[in-house]
Amino acid sequence: MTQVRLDVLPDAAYVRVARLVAVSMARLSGVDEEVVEDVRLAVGEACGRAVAAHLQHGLVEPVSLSFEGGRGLAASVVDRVGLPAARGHDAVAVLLAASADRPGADVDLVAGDAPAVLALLEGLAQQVEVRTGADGTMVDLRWGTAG
Amino acid sequence: MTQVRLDVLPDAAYVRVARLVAVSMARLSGVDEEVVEDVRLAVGEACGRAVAAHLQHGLVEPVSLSFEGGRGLAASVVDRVGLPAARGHDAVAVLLAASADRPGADVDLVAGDAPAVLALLEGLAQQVEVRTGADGTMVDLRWGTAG
Amino acid sequence: MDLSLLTYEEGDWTVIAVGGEIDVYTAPKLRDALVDLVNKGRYHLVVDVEQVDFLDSTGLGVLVGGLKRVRANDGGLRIVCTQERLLKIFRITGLTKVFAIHDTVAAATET
Amino acid sequence: MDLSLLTYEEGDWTVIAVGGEIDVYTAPKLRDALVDLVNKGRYHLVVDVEQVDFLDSTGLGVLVGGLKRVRANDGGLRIVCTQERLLKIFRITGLTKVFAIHDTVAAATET
Ligand SMILES: Nc1ncnc2c1ncn2[C@@H]1O[C@H](COP(=O)(O)OP(=O)(O)O)[C@@H](O)[C@H]1O
Ligand SMILES: Nc1ncnc2c1ncn2[C@@H]1O[C@H](COP(=O)(O)OP(=O)(O)O)[C@@H](O)[C@H]1O
Repeated sequence: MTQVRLDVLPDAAYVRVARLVAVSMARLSGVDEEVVEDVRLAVGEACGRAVAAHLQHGLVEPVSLSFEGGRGLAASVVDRVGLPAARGHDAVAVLLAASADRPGADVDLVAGDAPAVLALLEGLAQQVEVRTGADGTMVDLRWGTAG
Repeated sequence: MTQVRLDVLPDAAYVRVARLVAVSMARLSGVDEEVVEDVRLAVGEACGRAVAAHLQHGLVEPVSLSFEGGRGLAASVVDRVGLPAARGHDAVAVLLAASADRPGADVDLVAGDAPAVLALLEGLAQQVEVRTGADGTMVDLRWGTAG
Repeated sequence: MDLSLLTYEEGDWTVIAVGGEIDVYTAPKLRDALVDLVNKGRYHLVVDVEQVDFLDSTGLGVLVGGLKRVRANDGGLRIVCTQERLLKIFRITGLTKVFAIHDTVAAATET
Repeated sequence: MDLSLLTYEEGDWTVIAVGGEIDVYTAPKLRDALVDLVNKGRYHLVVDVEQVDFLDSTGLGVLVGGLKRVRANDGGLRIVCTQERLLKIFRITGLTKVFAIHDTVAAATET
Protein backbone atom coordinates (compact mmCIF):
# COMPACT_ATOMS: atom_id res chain seq x y z
CA MET A 1 0.00 0.00 0.00
CA THR A 2 1.28 3.44 -0.93
CA GLN A 3 2.38 5.26 2.20
CA VAL A 4 3.52 8.49 0.61
CA ARG A 5 2.47 9.89 -2.73
CA LEU A 6 4.03 12.89 -4.40
CA ASP A 7 2.52 14.68 -7.40
CA VAL A 8 4.71 17.28 -9.09
CA LEU A 9 4.01 19.55 -12.01
CA PRO A 10 6.35 18.84 -14.93
CA ASP A 11 9.20 21.19 -14.05
CA ALA A 12 12.86 20.30 -13.61
CA ALA A 13 12.87 22.03 -10.21
CA TYR A 14 10.66 19.38 -8.62
CA VAL A 15 12.94 16.51 -9.53
CA ARG A 16 14.98 17.60 -6.53
CA VAL A 17 11.92 17.41 -4.31
CA ALA A 18 11.29 13.87 -5.57
CA ARG A 19 14.88 12.89 -4.78
CA LEU A 20 14.57 14.24 -1.24
CA VAL A 21 11.35 12.34 -0.59
CA ALA A 22 12.91 9.16 -1.98
CA VAL A 23 15.92 9.53 0.32
CA SER A 24 13.73 10.25 3.31
CA MET A 25 11.53 7.22 2.63
CA ALA A 26 14.59 5.02 2.11
CA ARG A 27 16.07 6.11 5.45
CA LEU A 28 12.74 5.60 7.23
CA SER A 29 12.65 2.11 5.73
CA GLY A 30 16.08 1.27 7.07
CA VAL A 31 17.76 1.04 3.66
CA ASP A 32 21.57 0.95 3.99
CA GLU A 33 23.17 4.36 3.62
CA GLU A 34 25.19 3.12 0.61
CA VAL A 35 21.99 1.98 -1.10
CA VAL A 36 20.22 5.25 -0.18
CA GLU A 37 22.49 6.95 -2.72
CA ASP A 38 21.29 4.50 -5.37
CA VAL A 39 17.69 5.33 -4.43
CA ARG A 40 18.40 9.07 -4.65
CA LEU A 41 19.83 8.81 -8.15
CA ALA A 42 17.44 6.19 -9.56
CA VAL A 43 14.26 7.94 -8.40
CA GLY A 44 15.67 11.23 -9.68
CA GLU A 45 16.32 9.65 -13.08
CA ALA A 46 12.86 8.11 -13.27
CA CYS A 47 11.23 11.39 -12.24
CA GLY A 48 13.37 13.46 -14.62
CA ARG A 49 12.46 11.10 -17.46
CA ALA A 50 8.73 11.42 -16.69
CA VAL A 51 8.92 15.21 -16.38
CA ALA A 52 10.85 15.43 -19.66
CA ALA A 53 8.19 13.27 -21.36
CA HIS A 54 5.42 15.59 -20.15
CA LEU A 55 7.31 18.70 -21.26
CA GLN A 56 8.09 17.18 -24.64
CA HIS A 57 4.41 16.41 -25.23
CA GLY A 58 3.11 19.61 -23.72
CA LEU A 59 1.29 17.82 -20.90
CA VAL A 60 0.61 20.13 -17.96
CA GLU A 61 -0.65 17.40 -15.61
CA PRO A 62 1.54 16.32 -12.71
CA VAL A 63 3.89 13.37 -12.68
CA SER A 64 3.13 10.99 -9.78
CA LEU A 65 5.46 9.16 -7.45
CA SER A 66 4.32 6.56 -4.90
CA PHE A 67 6.47 5.19 -2.12
CA GLU A 68 6.04 2.17 0.04
CA GLY A 69 8.51 1.38 2.76
CA GLY A 70 8.85 -1.42 5.24
CA ARG A 71 11.84 -3.71 5.00
CA GLY A 72 13.17 -1.97 1.92
CA LEU A 73 11.56 0.50 -0.43
CA ALA A 74 9.33 0.41 -3.50
CA ALA A 75 9.09 3.57 -5.60
CA SER A 76 6.75 3.92 -8.54
CA VAL A 77 6.97 6.80 -11.04
CA VAL A 78 4.11 7.43 -13.43
CA ASP A 79 3.81 9.75 -16.42
CA ARG A 80 0.75 10.24 -18.64
CA VAL A 81 2.24 10.19 -22.11
CA GLY A 82 0.39 7.55 -24.13
CA LEU A 83 2.55 4.87 -25.77
CA PRO A 84 2.01 1.41 -27.25
CA ALA A 85 1.24 -1.08 -24.46
CA ALA A 86 4.20 -3.21 -23.44
CA ARG A 87 5.92 -4.73 -20.39
CA GLY A 88 9.45 -5.58 -19.38
CA HIS A 89 12.10 -5.48 -22.09
CA ASP A 90 9.50 -4.63 -24.71
CA ALA A 91 8.43 -1.62 -22.68
CA VAL A 92 12.05 -0.48 -22.44
CA ALA A 93 12.30 -0.79 -26.23
CA VAL A 94 9.13 1.30 -26.58
CA LEU A 95 10.62 4.02 -24.38
CA LEU A 96 13.89 4.02 -26.31
CA ALA A 97 12.04 4.27 -29.63
CA ALA A 98 9.82 7.06 -28.28
CA SER A 99 12.84 9.08 -27.20
CA ALA A 100 14.75 8.59 -30.48
CA ASP A 101 13.21 11.69 -32.04
CA ARG A 102 13.98 13.81 -28.99
CA PRO A 103 16.35 16.71 -29.37
CA GLY A 104 19.94 15.80 -28.52
CA ALA A 105 21.59 15.95 -25.14
CA ASP A 106 23.02 19.35 -25.99
CA VAL A 107 19.81 21.32 -25.77
CA ASP A 108 18.22 22.13 -22.45
CA LEU A 109 16.77 18.91 -21.22
CA VAL A 110 15.33 17.66 -18.00
CA ALA A 111 16.75 14.17 -18.33
CA GLY A 112 19.83 12.59 -19.85
CA ASP A 113 19.49 10.53 -23.00
CA ALA A 114 17.13 7.59 -22.72
CA PRO A 115 19.72 4.79 -22.97
CA ALA A 116 21.70 6.34 -20.12
CA VAL A 117 18.59 6.83 -17.99
CA LEU A 118 17.41 3.26 -18.51
CA ALA A 119 20.91 1.89 -17.87
CA LEU A 120 20.99 3.80 -14.57
CA LEU A 121 17.57 2.48 -13.52
CA GLU A 122 18.65 -1.10 -14.28
CA GLY A 123 22.03 -0.59 -12.66
CA LEU A 124 20.89 1.12 -9.48
CA ALA A 125 17.59 -0.52 -8.53
CA GLN A 126 17.52 -4.06 -7.22
CA GLN A 127 14.41 -4.66 -9.32
CA VAL A 128 12.98 -2.60 -12.16
CA GLU A 129 9.69 -3.05 -13.90
CA VAL A 130 8.57 -0.84 -16.76
CA ARG A 131 5.07 -0.82 -18.18
CA THR A 132 3.95 1.39 -21.07
CA GLY A 133 0.41 1.96 -22.23
CA ALA A 134 -2.15 4.38 -23.60
CA ASP A 135 -2.46 5.95 -20.12
CA GLY A 136 1.25 6.51 -19.74
CA THR A 137 4.33 4.78 -18.41
CA MET A 138 4.96 3.29 -15.00
CA VAL A 139 8.48 2.68 -13.74
CA ASP A 140 8.60 0.50 -10.62
CA LEU A 141 11.84 0.47 -8.64
CA ARG A 142 12.51 -1.81 -5.69
CA TRP A 143 15.18 -2.23 -3.09
CA GLY A 144 15.18 -4.78 -0.29
CA THR A 145 11.97 -6.58 0.52
CA ALA A 146 9.39 -3.80 0.47
CA GLY A 147 5.76 -4.32 -0.38
CA MET B 1 -2.01 26.43 -8.67
CA THR B 2 -0.60 23.55 -6.64
CA GLN B 3 2.85 22.68 -7.91
CA VAL B 4 3.64 19.86 -5.54
CA ARG B 5 1.20 17.72 -3.61
CA LEU B 6 2.15 15.24 -0.93
CA ASP B 7 -0.23 12.64 0.50
CA VAL B 8 0.97 10.77 3.57
CA LEU B 9 -0.67 7.99 5.54
CA PRO B 10 -1.34 9.06 9.14
CA ASP B 11 1.93 7.98 10.73
CA ALA B 12 4.33 10.13 12.73
CA ALA B 13 7.20 9.00 10.50
CA TYR B 14 5.91 10.91 7.50
CA VAL B 15 5.80 14.24 9.30
CA ARG B 16 9.53 14.34 8.63
CA VAL B 17 8.94 13.77 4.91
CA ALA B 18 6.47 16.66 4.93
CA ARG B 19 9.02 18.93 6.63
CA LEU B 20 11.65 18.06 4.00
CA VAL B 21 9.31 18.81 1.11
CA ALA B 22 8.32 22.10 2.74
CA VAL B 23 11.96 23.11 3.13
CA SER B 24 12.77 22.12 -0.42
CA MET B 25 9.83 24.06 -1.82
CA ALA B 26 10.74 27.08 0.31
CA ARG B 27 14.31 27.06 -0.99
CA LEU B 28 13.15 26.64 -4.60
CA SER B 29 10.87 29.64 -4.03
CA GLY B 30 13.74 31.80 -2.84
CA VAL B 31 12.48 32.11 0.73
CA ASP B 32 15.18 33.55 3.04
CA GLU B 33 17.17 30.88 4.85
CA GLU B 34 16.07 32.32 8.21
CA VAL B 35 12.42 32.02 7.18
CA VAL B 36 13.00 28.51 5.78
CA GLU B 37 13.37 27.37 9.38
CA ASP B 38 9.95 28.85 10.18
CA VAL B 39 8.51 26.98 7.19
CA ARG B 40 10.10 23.72 8.35
CA LEU B 41 8.62 23.96 11.82
CA ALA B 42 5.21 25.37 10.89
CA VAL B 43 4.48 22.82 8.15
CA GLY B 44 5.69 20.06 10.47
CA GLU B 45 3.31 21.29 13.19
CA ALA B 46 0.36 21.51 10.79
CA CYS B 47 1.10 18.04 9.41
CA GLY B 48 1.63 16.52 12.86
CA ARG B 49 -1.68 18.00 13.99
CA ALA B 50 -3.49 16.54 10.99
CA VAL B 51 -1.86 13.12 11.41
CA ALA B 52 -2.72 13.13 15.13
CA ALA B 53 -6.34 13.98 14.29
CA HIS B 54 -6.58 11.04 11.87
CA LEU B 55 -5.01 8.66 14.38
CA GLN B 56 -7.28 9.89 17.15
CA HIS B 57 -10.37 9.24 15.01
CA GLY B 58 -9.11 6.02 13.48
CA LEU B 59 -9.02 7.44 9.96
CA VAL B 60 -6.70 5.48 7.69
CA GLU B 61 -6.89 7.91 4.74
CA PRO B 62 -3.89 10.07 3.94
CA VAL B 63 -3.33 13.61 5.09
CA SER B 64 -2.71 15.97 2.14
CA LEU B 65 -0.24 18.79 1.73
CA SER B 66 -0.19 21.16 -1.24
CA PHE B 67 2.61 23.57 -2.02
CA GLU B 68 2.74 26.52 -4.31
CA GLY B 69 5.93 28.50 -4.75
CA GLY B 70 6.86 31.53 -6.72
CA ARG B 71 7.87 34.66 -4.86
CA GLY B 72 7.26 33.08 -1.47
CA LEU B 73 5.49 29.91 -0.49
CA ALA B 74 1.93 28.78 0.23
CA ALA B 75 1.45 25.48 2.04
CA SER B 76 -1.93 23.94 2.67
CA VAL B 77 -2.47 21.00 5.04
CA VAL B 78 -5.74 19.09 4.96
CA ASP B 79 -7.14 16.42 7.26
CA ARG B 80 -10.46 14.61 6.92
CA VAL B 81 -11.82 14.70 10.43
CA GLY B 82 -15.30 16.22 10.27
CA LEU B 83 -15.90 19.23 12.55
CA PRO B 84 -18.46 22.05 12.79
CA ALA B 85 -17.93 24.47 9.89
CA ALA B 86 -16.03 27.63 10.84
CA ARG B 87 -13.39 30.05 9.57
CA GLY B 88 -10.66 32.19 11.05
CA HIS B 89 -10.70 32.64 14.83
CA ASP B 90 -13.89 30.61 15.12
CA ALA B 91 -12.19 27.71 13.33
CA VAL B 92 -9.25 27.93 15.75
CA ALA B 93 -11.74 27.79 18.62
CA VAL B 94 -13.33 24.70 17.05
CA LEU B 95 -9.93 22.99 16.83
CA LEU B 96 -9.09 23.86 20.44
CA ALA B 97 -12.44 22.54 21.63
CA ALA B 98 -12.05 19.35 19.57
CA SER B 99 -8.65 18.69 21.09
CA ALA B 100 -9.74 19.36 24.66
CA ASP B 101 -10.75 15.73 25.23
CA ARG B 102 -7.46 14.45 23.83
CA PRO B 103 -5.17 12.54 26.12
CA GLY B 104 -2.59 14.77 27.80
CA ALA B 105 0.83 15.66 26.48
CA ASP B 106 2.38 12.90 28.56
CA VAL B 107 1.11 9.99 26.51
CA ASP B 108 2.55 9.07 23.13
CA LEU B 109 1.38 11.76 20.78
CA VAL B 110 2.13 12.82 17.27
CA ALA B 111 1.64 16.50 17.95
CA GLY B 112 2.09 18.83 20.88
CA ASP B 113 -0.95 20.19 22.67
CA ALA B 114 -3.32 22.13 20.47
CA PRO B 115 -2.75 25.59 22.01
CA ALA B 116 0.99 25.23 21.48
CA VAL B 117 0.54 24.01 17.89
CA LEU B 118 -1.80 26.84 17.00
CA ALA B 119 0.46 29.41 18.68
CA LEU B 120 3.37 28.12 16.59
CA LEU B 121 1.36 28.32 13.37
CA GLU B 122 0.33 31.91 14.14
CA GLY B 123 3.82 32.82 15.28
CA LEU B 124 5.79 31.28 12.43
CA ALA B 125 3.69 31.80 9.30
CA GLN B 126 3.30 35.25 7.81
CA GLN B 127 -0.36 34.45 7.18
CA VAL B 128 -2.49 31.64 8.58
CA GLU B 129 -5.97 30.68 7.59
CA VAL B 130 -7.87 27.85 9.22
CA ARG B 131 -11.11 26.43 7.90
CA THR B 132 -13.02 23.59 9.58
CA GLY B 133 -15.93 21.68 8.12
CA ALA B 134 -17.71 18.36 7.75
CA ASP B 135 -15.05 17.27 5.22
CA GLY B 136 -12.16 18.10 7.49
CA THR B 137 -9.83 20.95 8.38
CA MET B 138 -7.65 23.03 6.10
CA VAL B 139 -4.71 24.97 7.46
CA ASP B 140 -3.29 27.47 4.95
CA LEU B 141 0.16 28.89 5.68
CA ARG B 142 1.79 31.64 3.66
CA TRP B 143 5.15 33.33 3.48
CA GLY B 144 6.15 36.08 1.09
CA THR B 145 3.95 36.77 -1.89
CA ALA B 146 3.16 33.30 -3.21
CA GLY B 147 0.02 32.44 -5.10
CA MET C 1 18.16 12.77 12.34
CA ASP C 2 18.57 11.30 15.77
CA LEU C 3 18.69 12.48 19.32
CA SER C 4 21.70 12.27 21.61
CA LEU C 5 21.46 12.46 25.39
CA LEU C 6 24.33 12.96 27.84
CA THR C 7 23.46 12.98 31.54
CA TYR C 8 25.78 14.16 34.29
CA GLU C 9 25.65 15.56 37.82
CA GLU C 10 26.50 19.17 38.62
CA GLY C 11 26.21 19.78 42.38
CA ASP C 12 22.59 19.13 43.37
CA TRP C 13 21.48 19.23 39.73
CA THR C 14 21.28 16.57 37.08
CA VAL C 15 22.12 17.96 33.66
CA ILE C 16 20.73 16.35 30.48
CA ALA C 17 22.65 17.67 27.47
CA VAL C 18 20.51 17.05 24.40
CA GLY C 19 21.75 17.05 20.80
CA GLY C 20 20.05 16.65 17.42
CA GLU C 21 16.35 16.87 16.66
CA ILE C 22 13.63 16.76 19.31
CA ASP C 23 10.55 15.96 17.29
CA VAL C 24 7.65 13.56 17.19
CA TYR C 25 10.11 10.80 16.35
CA THR C 26 12.68 11.31 19.06
CA ALA C 27 10.68 13.03 21.83
CA PRO C 28 9.71 9.69 23.44
CA LYS C 29 13.40 8.97 24.05
CA LEU C 30 13.81 12.28 25.90
CA ARG C 31 10.60 11.70 27.85
CA ASP C 32 11.80 8.24 28.91
CA ALA C 33 15.09 9.74 30.08
CA LEU C 34 13.29 12.38 32.16
CA VAL C 35 10.84 9.86 33.64
CA ASP C 36 13.77 7.61 34.48
CA LEU C 37 15.59 10.37 36.35
CA VAL C 38 12.46 11.31 38.32
CA ASN C 39 11.91 7.65 39.21
CA LYS C 40 15.48 7.59 40.53
CA GLY C 41 14.68 10.55 42.79
CA ARG C 42 16.37 13.24 40.72
CA TYR C 43 14.00 16.22 41.00
CA HIS C 44 16.41 19.03 40.09
CA LEU C 45 16.96 18.83 36.38
CA VAL C 46 18.69 21.04 33.83
CA VAL C 47 17.95 20.36 30.17
CA ASP C 48 20.71 21.83 28.02
CA VAL C 49 19.38 22.32 24.47
CA GLU C 50 22.40 24.21 23.09
CA GLN C 51 23.18 21.35 20.69
CA VAL C 52 19.57 20.89 19.57
CA ASP C 53 18.98 21.63 15.86
CA PHE C 54 15.23 21.27 15.80
CA LEU C 55 12.52 21.41 18.44
CA ASP C 56 8.81 21.04 17.80
CA SER C 57 5.67 21.04 19.95
CA THR C 58 6.04 17.39 20.88
CA GLY C 59 9.47 18.22 22.29
CA LEU C 60 7.99 21.17 24.19
CA GLY C 61 5.32 18.83 25.52
CA VAL C 62 7.98 16.50 26.88
CA LEU C 63 9.74 19.39 28.62
CA VAL C 64 6.42 20.58 30.12
CA GLY C 65 5.70 17.00 31.22
CA GLY C 66 9.11 16.78 32.86
CA LEU C 67 8.50 20.06 34.67
CA LYS C 68 5.17 18.79 36.02
CA ARG C 69 6.81 15.61 37.29
CA VAL C 70 9.63 17.32 39.16
CA ARG C 71 7.29 20.00 40.53
CA ALA C 72 5.09 17.24 41.95
CA ASN C 73 8.19 16.37 43.97
CA ASP C 74 9.03 19.98 44.89
CA GLY C 75 11.78 20.00 42.31
CA GLY C 76 12.58 22.13 39.29
CA LEU C 77 13.44 21.84 35.61
CA ARG C 78 15.58 24.55 34.07
CA ILE C 79 16.56 25.06 30.46
CA VAL C 80 19.93 26.12 29.07
CA CYS C 81 19.43 27.88 25.74
CA THR C 82 20.97 30.82 23.91
CA GLN C 83 19.91 29.82 20.37
CA GLU C 84 17.64 32.56 19.07
CA ARG C 85 15.62 30.06 16.97
CA LEU C 86 14.74 27.94 19.99
CA LEU C 87 14.12 30.94 22.24
CA LYS C 88 11.64 32.13 19.63
CA ILE C 89 9.76 28.83 19.94
CA PHE C 90 9.66 29.08 23.74
CA ARG C 91 8.44 32.66 23.42
CA ILE C 92 5.72 31.92 20.85
CA THR C 93 4.28 29.13 22.98
CA GLY C 94 4.41 31.19 26.18
CA LEU C 95 6.93 28.82 27.75
CA THR C 96 9.46 31.55 28.58
CA LYS C 97 7.06 32.28 31.46
CA VAL C 98 6.91 28.63 32.48
CA PHE C 99 10.59 27.69 32.35
CA ALA C 100 13.61 29.38 33.86
CA ILE C 101 15.89 29.69 30.83
CA HIS C 102 19.61 30.25 31.43
CA ASP C 103 22.57 31.07 29.21
CA THR C 104 24.93 28.46 30.65
CA VAL C 105 24.83 25.26 32.66
CA ALA C 106 26.86 27.09 35.32
CA ALA C 107 24.16 29.78 35.63
CA ALA C 108 21.37 27.18 35.65
CA THR C 109 22.95 25.17 38.46
CA GLU C 110 24.08 28.12 40.57
CA THR C 111 21.51 27.98 43.35
CA MET D 1 22.60 22.59 -3.66
CA ASP D 2 24.68 24.55 -6.13
CA LEU D 3 27.55 23.95 -8.48
CA SER D 4 30.99 25.51 -8.15
CA LEU D 5 33.43 25.78 -11.04
CA LEU D 6 37.12 26.64 -10.83
CA THR D 7 39.04 26.84 -14.10
CA TYR D 8 42.82 26.92 -14.39
CA GLU D 9 45.59 26.07 -16.86
CA GLU D 10 47.90 23.13 -16.36
CA GLY D 11 50.44 22.97 -19.21
CA ASP D 12 48.50 22.47 -22.43
CA TRP D 13 45.37 21.50 -20.54
CA THR D 14 42.56 23.53 -19.09
CA VAL D 15 41.28 22.05 -15.86
CA ILE D 16 37.70 22.61 -14.70
CA ALA D 17 37.38 21.63 -11.05
CA VAL D 18 33.71 21.05 -10.33
CA GLY D 19 32.11 20.99 -6.87
CA GLY D 20 28.59 20.32 -5.60
CA GLU D 21 25.72 18.73 -7.50
CA ILE D 22 25.65 18.26 -11.27
CA ASP D 23 22.00 17.66 -11.96
CA VAL D 24 19.20 18.89 -14.17
CA TYR D 25 19.30 22.18 -12.31
CA THR D 26 23.00 22.96 -12.49
CA ALA D 27 24.12 21.05 -15.61
CA PRO D 28 23.43 24.06 -17.90
CA LYS D 29 26.01 26.06 -15.95
CA LEU D 30 28.65 23.40 -16.57
CA ARG D 31 27.65 23.11 -20.22
CA ASP D 32 27.96 26.88 -20.67
CA ALA D 33 31.44 26.78 -19.12
CA LEU D 34 32.54 23.99 -21.46
CA VAL D 35 31.07 25.70 -24.53
CA ASP D 36 32.82 28.90 -23.50
CA LEU D 37 36.19 27.22 -23.26
CA VAL D 38 35.78 25.54 -26.64
CA ASN D 39 34.76 28.89 -28.17
CA LYS D 40 37.98 30.36 -26.75
CA GLY D 41 39.97 27.65 -28.50
CA ARG D 42 40.61 25.44 -25.50
CA TYR D 43 40.25 21.91 -26.87
CA HIS D 44 42.20 20.00 -24.23
CA LEU D 45 40.00 19.85 -21.18
CA VAL D 46 40.20 18.02 -17.86
CA VAL D 47 37.02 17.90 -15.78
CA ASP D 48 37.90 17.19 -12.17
CA VAL D 49 34.82 15.79 -10.40
CA GLU D 50 36.52 14.88 -7.12
CA GLN D 51 34.45 17.48 -5.25
CA VAL D 52 31.16 16.50 -6.89
CA ASP D 53 28.55 15.11 -4.48
CA PHE D 54 25.92 14.14 -7.01
CA LEU D 55 25.94 13.44 -10.73
CA ASP D 56 22.93 12.43 -12.81
CA SER D 57 22.30 11.63 -16.46
CA THR D 58 21.92 15.29 -17.42
CA GLY D 59 25.41 15.88 -16.02
CA LEU D 60 26.72 12.90 -17.98
CA GLY D 61 25.05 14.33 -21.07
CA VAL D 62 26.92 17.61 -20.61
CA LEU D 63 30.22 15.76 -20.29
CA VAL D 64 29.48 13.73 -23.44
CA GLY D 65 28.49 16.95 -25.22
CA GLY D 66 31.77 18.56 -24.16
CA LEU D 67 33.71 15.57 -25.43
CA LYS D 68 31.98 15.80 -28.82
CA ARG D 69 32.82 19.50 -29.08
CA VAL D 70 36.52 19.15 -28.31
CA ARG D 71 36.82 16.05 -30.53
CA ALA D 72 35.37 18.03 -33.40
CA ASN D 73 38.47 20.19 -32.92
CA ASP D 74 40.87 17.25 -32.53
CA GLY D 75 40.97 17.82 -28.79
CA GLY D 76 40.21 15.68 -25.77
CA LEU D 77 38.19 15.73 -22.56
CA ARG D 78 39.50 13.73 -19.64
CA ILE D 79 37.91 13.10 -16.28
CA VAL D 80 39.56 13.07 -12.86
CA CYS D 81 37.60 10.81 -10.53
CA THR D 82 38.41 8.36 -7.75
CA GLN D 83 35.00 8.44 -6.02
CA GLU D 84 33.56 4.94 -6.20
CA ARG D 85 29.99 6.27 -6.37
CA LEU D 86 30.69 8.35 -9.46
CA LEU D 87 32.82 5.66 -11.10
CA LYS D 88 29.85 3.34 -10.69
CA ILE D 89 27.69 5.81 -12.63
CA PHE D 90 30.25 6.07 -15.44
CA ARG D 91 30.45 2.27 -15.52
CA ILE D 92 26.69 1.66 -15.56
CA THR D 93 26.21 4.06 -18.48
CA GLY D 94 29.14 2.65 -20.45
CA LEU D 95 31.04 5.93 -20.23
CA THR D 96 34.21 4.39 -18.76
CA LYS D 97 34.81 3.26 -22.36
CA VAL D 98 34.14 6.76 -23.71
CA PHE D 99 36.15 8.88 -21.31
CA ALA D 100 39.72 8.54 -20.13
CA ILE D 101 39.30 8.62 -16.34
CA HIS D 102 42.34 9.46 -14.21
CA ASP D 103 43.10 9.40 -10.49
CA THR D 104 44.71 12.84 -10.33
CA VAL D 105 44.90 16.06 -12.30
CA ALA D 106 48.65 15.42 -12.63
CA ALA D 107 48.01 12.05 -14.29
CA ALA D 108 45.29 13.51 -16.53
CA THR D 109 47.51 16.32 -17.80
CA GLU D 110 50.69 14.26 -18.16
CA THR D 111 50.83 13.92 -21.92
N1 LIG E 1 2.74 19.84 24.59
C1 LIG E 1 2.95 21.12 24.86
N2 LIG E 1 3.68 21.83 24.00
C2 LIG E 1 3.88 23.11 24.21
N3 LIG E 1 3.39 23.79 25.26
C3 LIG E 1 2.68 23.12 26.12
C4 LIG E 1 2.43 21.75 26.01
N4 LIG E 1 1.68 21.36 27.05
C5 LIG E 1 1.48 22.44 27.77
N5 LIG E 1 2.06 23.52 27.23
C6 LIG E 1 2.02 24.90 27.67
O1 LIG E 1 2.69 24.98 28.89
C7 LIG E 1 2.03 25.91 29.72
C8 LIG E 1 1.72 25.25 31.02
O2 LIG E 1 0.93 24.14 30.70
P1 LIG E 1 0.39 23.19 31.82
O3 LIG E 1 1.57 22.69 32.58
O4 LIG E 1 -0.51 22.20 31.18
O5 LIG E 1 -0.43 24.19 32.74
P2 LIG E 1 -0.69 23.94 34.27
O6 LIG E 1 0.67 24.04 34.91
O7 LIG E 1 -1.61 25.07 34.62
O8 LIG E 1 -1.28 22.56 34.35
C9 LIG E 1 0.81 26.39 28.97
O9 LIG E 1 1.13 27.63 28.37
C10 LIG E 1 0.60 25.35 27.92
O10 LIG E 1 0.05 25.89 26.72
N1 LIG F 1 23.09 12.39 -21.99
C1 LIG F 1 23.84 11.32 -21.87
N2 LIG F 1 23.99 10.76 -20.68
C2 LIG F 1 24.71 9.68 -20.53
N3 LIG F 1 25.32 9.04 -21.50
C3 LIG F 1 25.20 9.54 -22.72
C4 LIG F 1 24.48 10.71 -22.96
N4 LIG F 1 24.57 10.97 -24.28
C5 LIG F 1 25.32 10.00 -24.81
N5 LIG F 1 25.67 9.13 -23.86
C6 LIG F 1 26.44 7.91 -24.04
O1 LIG F 1 27.72 8.25 -24.47
C7 LIG F 1 28.15 7.27 -25.38
C8 LIG F 1 28.58 7.96 -26.64
O2 LIG F 1 27.46 8.69 -27.10
P1 LIG F 1 27.52 9.56 -28.41
O3 LIG F 1 28.61 10.56 -28.20
O4 LIG F 1 26.13 10.08 -28.64
O5 LIG F 1 27.92 8.50 -29.50
P2 LIG F 1 28.72 8.86 -30.80
O6 LIG F 1 30.09 9.31 -30.33
O7 LIG F 1 28.71 7.56 -31.55
O8 LIG F 1 27.92 9.95 -31.45
C9 LIG F 1 27.00 6.30 -25.59
O9 LIG F 1 27.23 5.15 -24.78
C10 LIG F 1 25.81 7.04 -25.10
O10 LIG F 1 24.82 6.19 -24.53
